[in-house]
Amino acid sequence: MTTLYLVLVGVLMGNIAIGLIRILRGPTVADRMLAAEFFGTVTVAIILLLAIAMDKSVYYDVALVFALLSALAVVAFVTRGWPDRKSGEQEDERG
Amino acid sequence: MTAYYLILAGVILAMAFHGLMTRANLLRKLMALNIFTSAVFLFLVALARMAEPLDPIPHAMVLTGIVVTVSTTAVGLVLLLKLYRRTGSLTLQSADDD
Amino acid sequence: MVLFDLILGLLLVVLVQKCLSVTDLFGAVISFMAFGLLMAVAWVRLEAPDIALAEAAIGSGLTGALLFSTLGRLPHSEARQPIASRTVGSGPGYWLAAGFWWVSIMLLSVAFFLSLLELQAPGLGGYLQERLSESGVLNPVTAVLLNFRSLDTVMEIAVLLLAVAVVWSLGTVGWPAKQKLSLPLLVGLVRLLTPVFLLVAFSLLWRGNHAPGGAFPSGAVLAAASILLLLAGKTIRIYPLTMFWLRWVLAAGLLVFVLAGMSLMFAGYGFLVYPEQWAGTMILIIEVSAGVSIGAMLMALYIGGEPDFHAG
Amino acid sequence: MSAADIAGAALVVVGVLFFLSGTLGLLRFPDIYTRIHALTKADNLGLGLICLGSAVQSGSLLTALKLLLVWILVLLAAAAGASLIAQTAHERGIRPWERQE
Repeated sequence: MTTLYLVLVGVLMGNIAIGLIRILRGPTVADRMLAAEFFGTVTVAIILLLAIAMDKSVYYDVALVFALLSALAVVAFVTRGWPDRKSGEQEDERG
Repeated sequence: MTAYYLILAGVILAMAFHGLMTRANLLRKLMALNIFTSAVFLFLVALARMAEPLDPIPHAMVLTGIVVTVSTTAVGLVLLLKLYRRTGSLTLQSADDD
Repeated sequence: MVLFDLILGLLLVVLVQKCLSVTDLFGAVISFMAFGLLMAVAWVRLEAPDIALAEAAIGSGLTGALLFSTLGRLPHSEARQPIASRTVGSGPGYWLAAGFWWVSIMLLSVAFFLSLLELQAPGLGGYLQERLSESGVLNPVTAVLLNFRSLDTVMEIAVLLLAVAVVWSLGTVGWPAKQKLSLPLLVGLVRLLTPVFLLVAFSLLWRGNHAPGGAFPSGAVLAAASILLLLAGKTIRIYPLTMFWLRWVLAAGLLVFVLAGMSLMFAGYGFLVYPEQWAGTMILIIEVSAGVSIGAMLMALYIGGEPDFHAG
Repeated sequence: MSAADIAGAALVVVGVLFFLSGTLGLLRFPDIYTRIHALTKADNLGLGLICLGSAVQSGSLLTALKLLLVWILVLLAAAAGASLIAQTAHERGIRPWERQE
C-alpha cells in the first residue's frame, strides 16, 4: 500500500515538472503565476499523500498551513507584483 | 538515502555560492543567499536524520536559522529599494565599469 | 522512495539553476518560490515537521509577498532586464575561480560525509528524550528552543527586533492607505479568511508544547493575515494608539523573555533556568508573547520602513 | 487491508488522475483563460478526492474535519486566485485566444 502512495507521489512530482515548463515558457506573467498557484495545490496533495504513506498525522497540519498561505502569494502578485500595462507582454498581446 | 540528501545539499550549496558570487543583480544575489541557507539547513536536517533516534537539536537550530534568514532578506530588500531610488540601478557596478 | 528522492532532488536543482540564470527577474522569483515549496516537501520527507511548518509559512507565503512587493516597486524594464549576460566577470580567470569553488565545496561535502560514516555519530536524540520530562513541554523541538537552549531563542528574537530597527532607521513609509482596487472579490476572500488565519495561529501556538508548532509558525501566520488585510486595501485602524503601542508590541517578545530570565536569576536559579514545576507555565507565557511579537515584527519588516501615519 | 483502505486508495488514485488532466490542460491549452479553466476544475476536484481518500483511511473525525478545512481553503484560494488573475489579465489587455483559420 505504501508503495502505491509513493508511486502516486512520484506522479504528482512529475506534474510539477510539467508545470515547470509552463513557468519557464510563460508567455505572459499571468501564466507563470497560474503555474505557481498550481504548484501550491500539488504540494498540498503531495504532503497529504506523504502523510498517509508515512502514517504521521502531524503532516496534515503542514498541509493546512500551506493551504492558508497559498492565498497570500497570489494576492500579493495580483495587487503588487503585476508589472505595468504599457511595457507589458508583447508576445501575447495581439492588439 | 541520507547520503543522497547530503550530496544534494552540497550541489545546491555550490550552485548558490556560484550565483551569489557571479550575479551582478542584487535581487538575484539575495535569492542566491536564501538558497544557500536552505542548502545548509538541508545538510543539517539530513544529518539529524542519520542519528538514531532522530536528533531534534538540529531542527531547533534550523528554525532559528530560518528566522534570521527572513530578517536578513527583509533588510536586504529595503536596502535594495533605497539603492534603486538613489542610483536607478539594481547593481553595485558603477557606469564606467561596464 | 528512491524514485521520489531522485525526482525531488532533480527538481530542486533545476529550480535553483532557473532561479539563478533565467533571464527575467519575475521568472526567477517564481522559480524561487517553487523552490521554497519543494523544500517543504523535503522537510516532510526528512521527518522535520517543525521546519516544514515554518517553511510552509515563510517559504511559500511571506518571502513571496516580500519579493513580489519589491518587484512591483521596480519599473518593468528593470524586472525584464536580461541578467544572465550581466555577470560580474567572465574570461578564463573567472572560470578558474568558479571551478575552484565548485570542486572544493563538493570535495568538502563528500569528505565531511565520509568522516561521518567513520564516526557514526549517535546524536543527542536519546539524551534529549531522557530529559524531556524536566522541560515542562512534550515536543522536543520546543524543549530545545525554549528551555535547554533558550538563550539562542532570545538572541533570535533580538536579531528580528534589530532587523526592524535597521529597516525603520532607513526612513519612513506612508501607512498603506485604502487603495482603489476594482477587486471586490479580494475583499470578500480576505474577510472570509481572516478568522481562519487567527484560528490556525492560535491553535499552532497552543499546540507548541506538545506537538510541532509554537511561537514562530504562529507568528508567521499572524503576519500573513495582516499582510493580506493590507493587500486587500483594508487599513488596520489603530491610529490614536499607534506608534506608542506598536513599539511595545514589537518589543514585548524580547522584553518578556529577558524579564523572565532575570527574575529567575534573582530567585536564585540562573538565567532562564526554569524550576521544574514552573517550566510549563513560563514557557507558555513566553511563547504567547513571542508569537504576537514575531507576528508584528514580520509585518513591520514587510511594510519596509517606519510607518508614518500622517503621510499615508 | 480493510475495505476503507481500498476505498481510500481508489479515491486517491482517481484524484491523482484529475491532477494529471489539469496539468495536461496547463501545458496544452492555447491561452491563459483556457488554462485557468482547465486547472481550476481539475485541481479542486483532484484535491477533493485526495482529501476524501485520506479521510476515509484515517478513520478519525478530527482528521476528517481538518482535511475538509484544507480542501475548502484550497478551493477558496484557487477559485479566488484564478478569478483575480483572469480579471487582472483581462484589464491589462491580454486578449482571449480565437481560432485562427
